[in-house]
Order: sequence, then structure tokens, then C-alpha cells
Amino acid sequence: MHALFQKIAALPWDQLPQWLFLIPGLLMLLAAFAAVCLRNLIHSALCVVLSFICLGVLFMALGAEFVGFVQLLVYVGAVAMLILFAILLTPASEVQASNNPLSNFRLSSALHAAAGAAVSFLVLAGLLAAIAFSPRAANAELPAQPAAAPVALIGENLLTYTLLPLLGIAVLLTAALVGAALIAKEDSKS
Amino acid sequence: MNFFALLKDFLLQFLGLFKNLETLPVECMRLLREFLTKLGELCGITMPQWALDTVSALVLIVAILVTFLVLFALMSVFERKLLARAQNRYGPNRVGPFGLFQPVADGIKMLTKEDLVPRAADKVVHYLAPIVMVAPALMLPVFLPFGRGMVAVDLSVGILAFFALGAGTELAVFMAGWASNNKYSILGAMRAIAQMISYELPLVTSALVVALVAGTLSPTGIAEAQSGYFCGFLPKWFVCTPWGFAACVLFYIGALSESNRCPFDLPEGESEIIAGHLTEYSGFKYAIFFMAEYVGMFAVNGLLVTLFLGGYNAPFPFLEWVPTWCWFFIKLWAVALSMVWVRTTLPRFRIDQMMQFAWKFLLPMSFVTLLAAAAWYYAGQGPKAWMSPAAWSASALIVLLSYLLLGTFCFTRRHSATNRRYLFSE
Amino acid sequence: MMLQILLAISAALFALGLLAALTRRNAIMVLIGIELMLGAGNLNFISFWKFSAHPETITGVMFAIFSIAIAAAEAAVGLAIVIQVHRRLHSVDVNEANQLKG
Amino acid sequence: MDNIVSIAAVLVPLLPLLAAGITAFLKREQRGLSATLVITAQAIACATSLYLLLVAMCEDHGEPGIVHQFFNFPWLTFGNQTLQLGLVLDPLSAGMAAMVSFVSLLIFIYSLGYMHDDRNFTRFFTFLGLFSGAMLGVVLSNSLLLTFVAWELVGLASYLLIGFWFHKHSASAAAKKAFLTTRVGDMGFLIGMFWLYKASGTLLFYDNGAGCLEQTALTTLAHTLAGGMAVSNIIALLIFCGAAGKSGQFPLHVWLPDAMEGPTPVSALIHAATMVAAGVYLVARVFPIFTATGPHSSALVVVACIGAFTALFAALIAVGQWDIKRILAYSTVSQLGFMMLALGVGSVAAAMLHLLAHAFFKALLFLGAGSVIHGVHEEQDIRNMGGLWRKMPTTFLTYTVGMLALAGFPLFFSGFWTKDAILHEAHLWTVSQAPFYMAVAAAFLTAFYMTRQMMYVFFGSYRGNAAHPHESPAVMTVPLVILAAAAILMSLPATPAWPWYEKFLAGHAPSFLPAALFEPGFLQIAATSAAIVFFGIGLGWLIYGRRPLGDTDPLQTVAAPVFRALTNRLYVDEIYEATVIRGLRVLGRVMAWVDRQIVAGAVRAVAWLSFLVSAISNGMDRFLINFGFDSSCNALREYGGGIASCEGGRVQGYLRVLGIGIVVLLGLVAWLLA
Repeated sequence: MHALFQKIAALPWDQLPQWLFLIPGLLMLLAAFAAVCLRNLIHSALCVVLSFICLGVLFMALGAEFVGFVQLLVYVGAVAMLILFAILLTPASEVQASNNPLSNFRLSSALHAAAGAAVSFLVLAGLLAAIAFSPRAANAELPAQPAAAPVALIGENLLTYTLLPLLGIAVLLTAALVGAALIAKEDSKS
Repeated sequence: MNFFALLKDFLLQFLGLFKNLETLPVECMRLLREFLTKLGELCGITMPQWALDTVSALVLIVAILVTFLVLFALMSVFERKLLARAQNRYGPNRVGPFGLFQPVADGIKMLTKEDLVPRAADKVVHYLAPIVMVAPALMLPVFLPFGRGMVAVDLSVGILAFFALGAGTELAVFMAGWASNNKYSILGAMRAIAQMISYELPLVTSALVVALVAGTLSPTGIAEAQSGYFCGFLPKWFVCTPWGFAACVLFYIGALSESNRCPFDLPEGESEIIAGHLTEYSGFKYAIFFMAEYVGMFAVNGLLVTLFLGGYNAPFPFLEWVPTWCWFFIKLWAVALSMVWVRTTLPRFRIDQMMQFAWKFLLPMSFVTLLAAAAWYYAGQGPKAWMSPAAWSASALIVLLSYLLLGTFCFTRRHSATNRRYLFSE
Repeated sequence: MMLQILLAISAALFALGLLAALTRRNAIMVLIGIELMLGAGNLNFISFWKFSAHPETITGVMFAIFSIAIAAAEAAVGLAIVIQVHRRLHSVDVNEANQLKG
Repeated sequence: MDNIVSIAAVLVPLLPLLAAGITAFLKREQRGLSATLVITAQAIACATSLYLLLVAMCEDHGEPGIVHQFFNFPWLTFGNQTLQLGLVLDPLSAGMAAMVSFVSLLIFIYSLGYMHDDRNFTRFFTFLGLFSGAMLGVVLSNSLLLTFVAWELVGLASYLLIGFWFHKHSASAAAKKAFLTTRVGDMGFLIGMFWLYKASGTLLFYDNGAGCLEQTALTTLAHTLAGGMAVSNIIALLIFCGAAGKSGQFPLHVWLPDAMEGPTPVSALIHAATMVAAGVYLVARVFPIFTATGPHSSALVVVACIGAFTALFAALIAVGQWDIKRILAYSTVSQLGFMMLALGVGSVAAAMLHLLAHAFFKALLFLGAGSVIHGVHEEQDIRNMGGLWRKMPTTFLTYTVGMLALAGFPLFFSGFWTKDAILHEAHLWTVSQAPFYMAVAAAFLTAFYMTRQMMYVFFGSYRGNAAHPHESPAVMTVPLVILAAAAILMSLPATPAWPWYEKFLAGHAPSFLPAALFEPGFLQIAATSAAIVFFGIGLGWLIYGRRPLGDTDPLQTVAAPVFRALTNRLYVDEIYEATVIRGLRVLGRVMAWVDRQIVAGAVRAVAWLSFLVSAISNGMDRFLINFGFDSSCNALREYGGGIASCEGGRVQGYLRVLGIGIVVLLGLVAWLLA
């Protein structure tokens, strides 16, 4: 008993904080998996939101607080709401009685899912293999200066090195706003 | 040295802290950490840093929770009393002196009520909704500086974090509305979300105005930027500048709307859609929603105080003997009670009017304040702007002109009653 | 080791997003899958930034910020298209919207 | 020129042009607006030109000599050469501009009444504005080029106004005739201008010593020879061609009487007072070129001879005319001949003085004639008038003043003094005395035919068909009165006792010389002139005044063939018809034949050739290109169909392939790295 206690105490506890990112990371994967598997669309969407939240927390844990909070603000505050609204605005959006005879055929449906699962599994396997065998990933060390991205530096970067992309993003967002409103607008004749 | 001697020693030190009220809370935390370290030494172990951090964080959390729950309780009774006074009634006056213990009675009542869950409801989501609602609301106050050097989490992106967590409320409202499986609930939720999204934009933009001038997203930095006086005795609060005043009014309106208070309480408008997304909630879950709403309101008011009303700074030099955290809470109460005042005074908006107000007036106006603040900053060459007539006149001109223009265009009655559209109410 | 774990998490998130995009027939779910994949990409940016030799040049962070902005725009337009498709075809099955096939 | 003056000088021609431009866009119904616009603009222009006259008068104190104020600006730059345009203000242009704008203003006002019932009232005022602006441009121009441009604009306005009643065949024909005849002269003008530019390198009149009328250029011109003649004389004669066309000098006079088809105010304004005087003004303007080789240069001799001949010739024709306006037209031609004669004998002052005086009294006569025509309901034949002095007293009195001024009745009428000055100068001309005698004869004839006209129109008994001849409204009679006053007052600056205008032109301070009246040379000429005027009027009264007049002229009974020749305008038109026009027609036929047979043949050959080429290319197209293209298209369609079946519109299918692609790519990278 005492030996166990000693063993536990001897663990590198001071390294604990830098492994805490595993909690949001694994929770994120769990939520994403649930989102893929759940049949109820709203549940799926809520799981995705949880996954997004965990991703944001993961970003914060990795030292990118700004990106983390932006992730929360954009995904939880905006994208999630858009998705939920879209689900509510497309009633019966769960694929049930489709006009396509092919999709009503269970075997075809199953084949379709199986093919998708196989492809994504292949991709996962390929990526994992690449990560595992990449010497650069294995030998990567944390830099001596812990990575930090202060807001002031980000702001300065936005207005100097990435000014052009910033302007591009501004145009893109405006165009997306207008375009989305235009596309989703009801036709006057209907 | 034994444990009791240590305890006595620290108790004496603690009592000694009351000589300086200003630093009392900060010193308390320091003393706690010291005590823990000494305690560890007594037991023969060196306290690891993370353990100290965890314990002091827990203590902080408890302190803030207690503070805001007490604020919530006091607010609920004060609001009822004030409403009653406005309506020529007495209000709660039976429980305790002047009815001050009414919240306790209410809490007991709520706890003992039956917790009803509709059969058609999505049980899990229905259960989770109050939690998702209250968690971010309780997290919000940690970013606020209650006094000089008194901030639980001093983030350099504090304001962003505040709004990012605040976004969780919409999710909770949606969950509550959808899970209840009741058309009034879902309609109320849709209304609430539409309203929140619409009013979040002016809210965030007017906060951005302050960040622009203060040059930081950290609430502490912003509060610090408003310390000091100009002309020797006038407060250097941002609300005293033309752009700051405009942004403050916009922020106040946004805060009213975000906390679903009158005249923006359409999502819960009893006469229209029963109680909106709260229709199917009862008992303690309902109380949690209620609490989250009030705590959220206090948090947003705290942000308003930090951003515009000088945070914890005293208004005049001769009042500086009052501790800074007292000033923060005085201002917080002032803003909160002004919201009660507004509630007693104004009728509820119609939904189309409300949306028009947000999109056609508040949003452009908040962009204009951004412009005015930029004009202030550049005409006055940064921090020197307080004494620059050019800065004052430029920003005042921009704000006034655009207010007149927008006001003229937005509030002329072009579409009178003939062309009403009630969004989410048909 | 830590970077590898992070990359593995990111790869798993990507694969899950791909799975959602490939197996679910609902266009909204396909969009959600794509958002997940974008999130995985962002995670990669942040991870590599954290382990880069010069984290003070915050390139990874900037990439992530822009990518989030683009993802938001993409989600808005994508969902608008979904709503319009639903209005036309009364279905959001991605396999129904195939009227332009050769 | 200083700033204000140059702005004023620009405004003078620009205002009426602008008014015309605006009026051109008005509707037919907006009569009041258009008239107001044009008349206001003209009034301002008139006031401005009077101001300019004042400026010119005040400018020349101190040093003797003419002061030319000018204002030049670049107009067109090609290569390293710049064509400059400009405006000039000197005594010549200032006096002329004041006269033109003043008379124009009066006639515009008169037109209000005369054209009152016309449908195209608005259009009429547009044309008037255009004319006035262009004419003032001619007057104020400091560049031969600008003069030419304005000159052609004046011609255009004249064409438009003569043909104003274009539905009348005679009017449109007269307009064409006027336009084409003046073009003949303008051809010479154009060539002269080119030559001048080539010889002197500038078209500006005055340019601080570099202008073509200044000493340097004149010396060059006088000393350059071309075909044995000094270039200056050739250029002067070419420019005189233009002037002769505009001013109706002998070979080119035929258009002017026909131009009377236009409305009477037009006849008064353009074909009596201003435009026809432009030729005289032009010669006066470029007078230094004429005198470059001396005061008796060959060019001047030609001008004097043609002027004297025209004066006599036109006066003769006028005797045999029946149309009230045609008589005045021929009289105009004759008077213009007098002016040319004055220029030819070297006196710009006499010519300009006669021009100014003539402008007033001829305008008066034409307007009086218009009033008469108006009064007897559009009747123009003097045989159908008579006894109108009782019916139209104001018209009669003012017309009498004009007639006496034209005839040169002694002492109180401007015509006497100015004509006298011309006769005097002609008499002093050392080259020949023939012009002098021709002028004396013309002066006699003038008095005679004017008396004839007076007798026919105003005395005797009314012979017309129209029921009630009546006096014209005030808007027409008031200008008559003003012009009559002017016709009398113009004698003041014309007497040799106070030669104000002459001194003004020469740039000297005016002086009062009563002694000049009693110089023997002057007295001799004055007495002669007075005698022939009395003789002419007396003869006219003897023949026409003592018995009732009928359809046949008393002269017809005396010498019928001569009178017939006079009535038929001495057959000049017929001669032109037989020679020039027929020749042109033959030339046209030849050209048409050439066009049809030779040019068209070539065109046809080219057409056939291209047809051939296209046929060949068509064959290539069909059998070479289409074949290959079609078959490749078919192949594309076949295989494309196969490929297209892969694009099933299934997004997830694409995505799947994309995923497989990622895996393959990963494998490839791994394989390459390994």
C-alpha cells in the first residue's frame, strides 16, 4: 500500500498540466463519434457543438487562447446556431421516404455506408501510419520558449503580414453574407 | 509549532488585514496560500504549485459563486419590492425584516416542487438545458476585475472570452425549447435566439469600440485605462466621451436584450407565448434558468461597468478612500437597479419593431461609434485625446450627425400597422 | 510523443468528419462532417505551431484564424444552399440533388 | 487685353451662340422663352460691345497709332506647330461690333412683331442667335482661321434664314443659290488662307509683331514673288474673292437679290446691314496685305474697278425692277460696290463709314419695306401699291428719311456725307478717273430709282387688291424710328468738319475742323454730288410723280428693249445658265459615265474575285475542316458520354474518390521517401 503510494507520488506530477489536453481531446473524439452515429439530427448537432467546444478548449490548452475563444465564439455562437436553424427549417430532413428507389433499397444503402466507412478507415489508417512513421513528428520537441500568441501580436500580424488575406477574408465574408441571404431568400413566385 | 498555534497566528494576521480594506480580498488569498504552505511544512511535505493553485482556484470559485448568488437573491427581492413600489403596492414583506429572506423561502419552495418532464420531451436534452444555461453564466464573472488587482482569471483576451462563453446561452435556450416538444417552447426559443443574435452584434461592436481606444482586450487593462482624471477632478471614464456615451447606451440596450429583460422580454412574453422556452420547466430547473438569467445580467452589467463606467475607479479624487471593489459593486447595483427602473417604465416591444430596431438602428449606430472612436483616437493623438478639442468635436459631430440621420430614417412610420410581420409567431 | 498524439487526435477527428460526410445522406450532416474536417485541420495548424522552432512567428495561429473565418462563410453559404434545395426538392438527401448529371 | 476686356470680348460672340444653342433644344411652343433668351443674350452682347467700344476709345490716348488689343489662345497642336485662335479689339472691330450688335438687337425686336404669326418662331430665333454670334465672331476674330470658321457659320445662318420658308420652292432654291455662289468666293478665301499660312507661318492678325498683318510678315509677303506677282497681292486677291462672294460684287452678285425670298427682317439684317458688309469688313481688316506693295498695288486696282463697276451695274438693274425688296437688294449691291471702290482707292475710313451709315439706313429701308409688305398683306410688287403715305404715316416718314439718306440728299442725311467722302477719295485717285465717273453715274441712278420707288409705293392712289392697308404695330415701328434717328445722326461723325471716325480708325485724337467744309476740293465734289442727287430726284419726279401710274413703266414706252434687259437683270443669270451651269452639267455626265463604266467595272471585278475565293474556301471548309471536326466531335460525344456517367451528381461519390486519392497520395509519398 505504502509502496503504491510512493510509486504514485514518484510519478512526474509536475508534467501533469501539459498532458491535460488529453481530456478535451478525447472528449472531442467521443462527441464527434457520437455525432456521426446518432440518428437524431438534433442530437448529432448538439454532439458536434460539444466537439467544437472541446476543440476550442484544446486550442486553449495548447496555448492559443485567442484561437480557442474565436473557435467558441464562431462555432458555438454562430455555426452551431446556423446548423440548428437549418435543421429546423428543413423538416423531415432525416432521410426516410426518398423518391429515389435506389436509396430505399436497404442493401444499396448498407453498401453505400460500408464503402464510406471503408474509405474513411483507409484514410485514418494512412494518416496514422504517416504520423507513426514520420521521424519529424516523433522527434518534435517543445521549444524552450513556451508557445504563446498574445492578442497584440496577432493584431499586428493581421495588419502587416496578412493584411491582404485579411482584406480578402473581409470581402469573402461580405460576399458570403449577401450570397447566403440571397440564396436562402424565398422566391417571389412561390 | 503545532497546528493550533499556526491557526492562531494566521487568524491574527487575518484580523490585521482589516486595517486596509482596499487590499483585503487580495491579501486574504495570499494568506490562504501561505497558510497552506505552512501546513504542508507542518506535515513534512512541500506543497506542489499545482495543488496550491487548485485550492486557491476552488476558493475563488466558491467566493465568486457565493457573491453572485447573494447578488441574485438580493436582486430578486429588491426587484419585486421596487416593482411593487412603482405599482403602488408593498411587495414582499412577510419573510424576515422587510421581506429580505423571501429568496430563501422561494428557494425552498422551488426545491420542493415536483419536477415535471413532459412525456413527449427529449429527456436528455431537457435535462441538460438548464445546466448548459447556468454553466457559462456562472463562468462569466471570473473575467471581471472587481477591484484593483482583483480578477479571478486575468486573460489578455478577457472580453472575447466573455462573449464566447456568453454564446452558450443561445444553445441552452435552443435545447430547452426543442427538447420540450411544445410549439410555444420552440417558438419562444426561436424568438429568443433571433433576438440574441440580433442584439449580440451591437453589443460586441460597442465593446469593441472601447477595446479600440484602450488598445487591449483585457478587462483589467480597460479598467486601468479609465483610471485618473482630466481637468484634475473629472472622471476619465469612457462614458464621458461622445463615442463612449453612444457606445454605452448601445451596450446597455444590448445588455437589456441579452438578459431578456423588459422591454425585450418577448421570448418569455406570458401574454403571447406563455413563458417561451421555459414553459415546460418547473421546480428547481426553472429556478436554475431564473438564476442563470440573473447572474448573466449581473455579469453583463459588470462588463458594462468595466467598459464604460470606469470599472473599479472612484468617480472623484476625494472619494478614493472608498475601496475600489466597493465602487465596482456600487456601480453594478446602480446599473442593475436602473434596469428595474426601465422594466417598470417601458412596455414590451413588438417583435418586428424589435428586429428593425436592432438591425436598422443599433447595428449601424454601433459601427458609427467605432468610427467616432477612431476619429477620437486619431484626432487626439491617442491617450492625449482627453484634452484635445479636435477629438471631442470630431467624435461628437460624427455621433450626433449619424444619430440624427439614422433616427430620421429608422423611426419615420413608413410601414404602419398594415404591413406587420410577426416572425416566429404565425 | 506529444505531437504525435495530437496529430493522431487530429487524424481521428478528420476521419470521423469524413465518415460523417461519406455515410450520412443528409446534406446538413455532410456539412457538419466538413466542419469537423476543417476543425481537424485547424488542430494540425495549432499543434505544429506549438512544436515549431519559432513559435513567436505565429504563422500557425494566423492560419487557424483565417481558416475559421472561411469555415464560417462556408457554413453560411452551404446551409443557405441546403435550405434552397429543400425548398425545391422537398428533400435534403444529397443523392436527390443530381439533376445536372450527365 | 486685360482679363475683364478679354472676357467681355469672348462673351460678345458667345452669348448669342449660347442662346441659340439652348433655343435649339426648345419646343416649338416655347415661343416666348426662346425670344426672351435670344433677345436678352443679344442685349447683353450689345451692351458688352458698347463697353468694348468705350474701351477702344479710351485706349488710344498718348502715343499716336492704332492700338490693337488681342487675346490669343492655342487651339490645335500638331507636331511642333500650334494653331492659335484669338480675339482682337481695335477701333475697326470695336466700331463694327457695336454696329452689328446694335442693329441686330433692333431687328430681333422688330422680328417679334413681324414673325409673330409664324409657326416656326422658335426656330427663327435660333437661327438669328446663331447668325448674330457668328457675325460678331467674324468681327472680333484675331485669326484668319477663326474668321473663316465664323464666316462659314455666317454663310450657314444665311442659308438657313433665306430658306426659312423652305416649303416655298423659290425660297429653297434661293438659299441653295446663295450658298453655292458664296462657296465659289470662299474657295478663293480658303486657298488664300492656306497660302498666307504657308508664306507667313501664322494666321493671327496681331501677335506682338509676329502676326500676319504686322510689319515683319508683310515685308516677307511683299518680297516673295510667285509668277511675277508679289505673293501679298495674290493672297489679297484670293481673299477678295471671298469678300466679293459675300458682298455680292459683280460676277458673284447674283445670289443677293434672290436672297430676298427670306423673311424681311432677315433681308434687313443679313442681306443689307451686316453680313454682306462682312466682305467689306474683311478687306478692311486685311487691308495691310493689300497695301503691302504700296498704296496702288494691283490688288487694290482690281478691287476699285470691280467696286465701281458693280456700283453702276447694280444701280442700272435696280431701275428696272418691280419688287420692292429687289430694288433695295440691287441698291445694296450698288452701295457695296461703293464701299469696295473706297477700299480700292485706299480709304478704309470712307469705306467703313459708308458701311456703318449704310447699315443703318438700309436696315431702316428694309424694315420699312417689311412694314409696307406687312401693311398690304404680303404684297411685294410696287405696281400694286400706291398712296400709302396716308395709311402708314410713321412708316412713310421713316422710309423717306432712309430714302433720302440712301440717295445722298445734302446736309442732313448720313448718306450724303459718306458717299461724298467716297467720291472725294475716288476723285483723288491717281491711277484712273474712270471709277469716279462710274460712281457719279451710280449716285445719280440711286437718287432716280429711289424716287421711282417712293412714287410707286407711297404716292398716287392705292392700286392694290388687299382691302385695308394698315399701319404696323409699335414693336415694328419703334425700331424704324430709332434707325431713322440713327441714319440722321450718323452724319455727325462723317462730316469732314469733325472727322471723328476717321481719326478714331487711325488712332488719333479727334479734332474739330470746320475749315475742312470749305476746302475747294471738297466743295467741288459736294456740289457735284448735290447736283446729281437733285437731278436724279427731279428726273424721277418728272417721270413718275406727275401722272397716275399703271402697270407699265413710263420708261418702257421710251426704250422698251433697254427696260426689258434691265428687268431681266441684264441676263446675267441666263448667261451663267448657259455657260457655267451647262458646263458643269456636261462635266457631271462625263463623271457619271466614268463612275458607271470604269469604277463600277473595277468594283464588279473585285466582287467576282472575292466570290471565287469564298467558293474555294467553302470547299475547303466543307471537305477538309468539317470532316475532321465532325468526326472528332462525334468521337468526343461518344467517349464523353462514357465519362459523364461517372459524374452521377452524387457528392458523396466524389468525396469517396477524394478519400481514396488521399490514401494513394500518402502511399506515393511514403514510397518516394522510403
